[in-house]
Amino acid sequence: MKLTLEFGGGLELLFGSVKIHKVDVPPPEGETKITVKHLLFWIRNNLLKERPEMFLKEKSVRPGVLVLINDCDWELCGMTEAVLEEKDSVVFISTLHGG
Amino acid sequence: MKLTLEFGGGLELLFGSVKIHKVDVPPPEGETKITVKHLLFWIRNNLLKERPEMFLKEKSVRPGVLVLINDCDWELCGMTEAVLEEKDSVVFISTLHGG
Amino acid sequence: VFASGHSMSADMIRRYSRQLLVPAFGVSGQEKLSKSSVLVVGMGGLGSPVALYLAASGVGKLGLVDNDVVELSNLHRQIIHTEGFIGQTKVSSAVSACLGVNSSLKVKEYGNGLNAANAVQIISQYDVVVDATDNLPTRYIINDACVATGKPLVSGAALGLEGQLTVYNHKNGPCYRCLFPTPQPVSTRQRCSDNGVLGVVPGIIGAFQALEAIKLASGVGETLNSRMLLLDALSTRIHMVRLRGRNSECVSCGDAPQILASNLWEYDYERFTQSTLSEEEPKPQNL
Amino acid sequence: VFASGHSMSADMIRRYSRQLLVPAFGVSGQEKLSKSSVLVVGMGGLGSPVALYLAASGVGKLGLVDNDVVELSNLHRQIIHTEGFIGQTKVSSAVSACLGVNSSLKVKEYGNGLNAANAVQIISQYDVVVDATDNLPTRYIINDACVATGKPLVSGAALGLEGQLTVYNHKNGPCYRCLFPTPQPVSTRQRCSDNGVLGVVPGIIGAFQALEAIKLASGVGETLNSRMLLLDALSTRIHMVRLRGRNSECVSCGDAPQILASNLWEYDYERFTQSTLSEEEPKPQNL
Ligand SMILES: [Zn+2]
Ligand SMILES: [Zn+2]
Repeated sequence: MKLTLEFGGGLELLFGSVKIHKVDVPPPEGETKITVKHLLFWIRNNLLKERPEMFLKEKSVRPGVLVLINDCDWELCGMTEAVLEEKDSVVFISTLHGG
Repeated sequence: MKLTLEFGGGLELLFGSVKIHKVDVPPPEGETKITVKHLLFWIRNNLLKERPEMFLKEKSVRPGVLVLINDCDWELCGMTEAVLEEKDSVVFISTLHGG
Repeated sequence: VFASGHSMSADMIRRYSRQLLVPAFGVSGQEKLSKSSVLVVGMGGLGSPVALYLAASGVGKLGLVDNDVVELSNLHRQIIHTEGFIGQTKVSSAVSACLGVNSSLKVKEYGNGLNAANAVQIISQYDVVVDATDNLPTRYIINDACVATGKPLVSGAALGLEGQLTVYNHKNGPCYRCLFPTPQPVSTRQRCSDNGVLGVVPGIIGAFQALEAIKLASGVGETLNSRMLLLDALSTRIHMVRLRGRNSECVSCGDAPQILASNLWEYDYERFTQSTLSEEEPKPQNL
Repeated sequence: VFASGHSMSADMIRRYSRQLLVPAFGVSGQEKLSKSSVLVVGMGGLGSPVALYLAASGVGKLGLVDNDVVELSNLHRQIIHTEGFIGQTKVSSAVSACLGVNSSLKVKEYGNGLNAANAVQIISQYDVVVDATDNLPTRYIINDACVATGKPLVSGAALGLEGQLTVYNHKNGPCYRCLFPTPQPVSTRQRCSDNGVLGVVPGIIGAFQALEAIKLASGVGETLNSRMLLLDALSTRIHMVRLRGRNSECVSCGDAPQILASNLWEYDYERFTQSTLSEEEPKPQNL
């Protein structure tokens, strides 16, 4: 499934300082749909270059990270259980507190 | 065909000061597709409250108005001949020069 | 041009004439603004444009909070301060700049900064609060005090080449704790003093914060409640994002809140966030 | 922290330390910026934040153009000017403010404004040009002179509660004339003095203009060439729009241009746009 992933707020540093990643994510063995939970596994195994604890915590994202599916807070679409569709955009952004 | 029209840069004053109009535009007699040219006719006859010369000139928009189809300059999609699709967004914006 | 029945002097009409001419703002927006009060917490990169634009636009009363002094390394982004104020407090420098732009402004300075002990008492005196701070514990204090006293909170942040902006605790939108019930782990945090910031990025976010504060104070337009603006300045890309609503379980704004105006002072924000209220001194820069 | 082999003094390193720490900007971005020059045309609502942020950020040389004097009705949005400068020229007021923020800045003032006779000569001395003016003929003059001398043009505009921003004449993107070959009819035009503007709206657009100018001057990031940002401040909605490319038939930037550095001076811009180079005096405001 073709997805556009975007990392911001410093998270891009974990992904070779590249913010936007066009990826093709296969569904899990024997399934057809892809959930955000599966996407997080896939990112960890295929994209994450270093320090997974900076991004993940207990099968979800770490505190301080907002997840946005098609510019919509994932809390509004089921969080890790949200089902993704072809060409969806998923943004992972760490909250900033600088000023 | 359901379209979202948006007027800005002062053009909204010609449309009751309402910027965003969700409209349902029927295709011309005996046709199925809707071009921007047809949309301009339809706006003139159905939506425009006053002073059409502030918006139109010789079957197109007057100088100083940008037309954007799905956030894309209409020059890139055929101008008045551009064919619209269901749920398209068309923005008409007058250029500003204030500072 | 302007009908009678308003409270504006001839000088005010001259000064604000261009705003009075804006149909959606007009005399009623300006009058409401002139009777409103806004508290700006932080006189740094964000607070500089916020304070200047609020002062210029005709907010009635402006409260300015900061416990820091002006340093040379501030001046690349904190445009309210000038070289002549290096070493003086940021609030006194900001007050001087705001009055220079608009001597009719009522302005109050809070040179001790905001903390759990004084937040409720200070914030309760204002209609709108702007978070222009640079550290996590203060962001939670401001949020909780705004919720406890029922004030909308315009929250901005900037770091590196990115900015974020939203309005918390307004029209059933979320508060800061609804979005971030658990503080970001210390090891993952970035600060302006460690990671830098391009000066104009807080300038953009701060100008947007001033806009949101003016709309809240004047009752005009729609604000960013339940929406967040994300700015990537490196490529000038913007995401406008739809946020969750208020969380009924939130310890701050939920149906059974635990942090109240009466007990906020005893909440240990530094322990909760595992960090201190002031941004650390920057490390010395070596060649 | 910073490797040797650069040209920065200890004071510069202290002043710009937070920008030097930004990985995508860093020492090389700051050095390139400090060797660059930017011309800002118009010291009004847009030019105020543009000039302040460019001065603060460490642009090498700043040229400031305006032929107007500071008035009380400017101060609600033109935050670079203070009450003490009412009656003085906007350029002298702006120079004073910029040097207050950064005394190491080289700044040149052009108090006669820009016109067809001097545009090429002035613009040719700068790397980047910012259009922060308020009238149509000057916008065409600046555009044509930028095209004729090969300079990127950061163009902003604000009126009422709306703003527009783009970069012209850069990376094969369009110029102002490519988008608007025919001037808007006089009867359809709106001015700040007639239609008003909420002060913070040019503040936001101006801050974005400073960002674009800094990226062009430092060679960092992607700018808004072939894109336009449209801001609706009333509801804080933003459109980021894709624009047409350069028009090969354009009389200014096309393959056979008619307006050149050598003949621009004789082009009658006031006649072409049917309006004068200066914004009209505002009508007196009656109660
Ligand atoms: Zn909450
Ligand atoms: Zn052109």
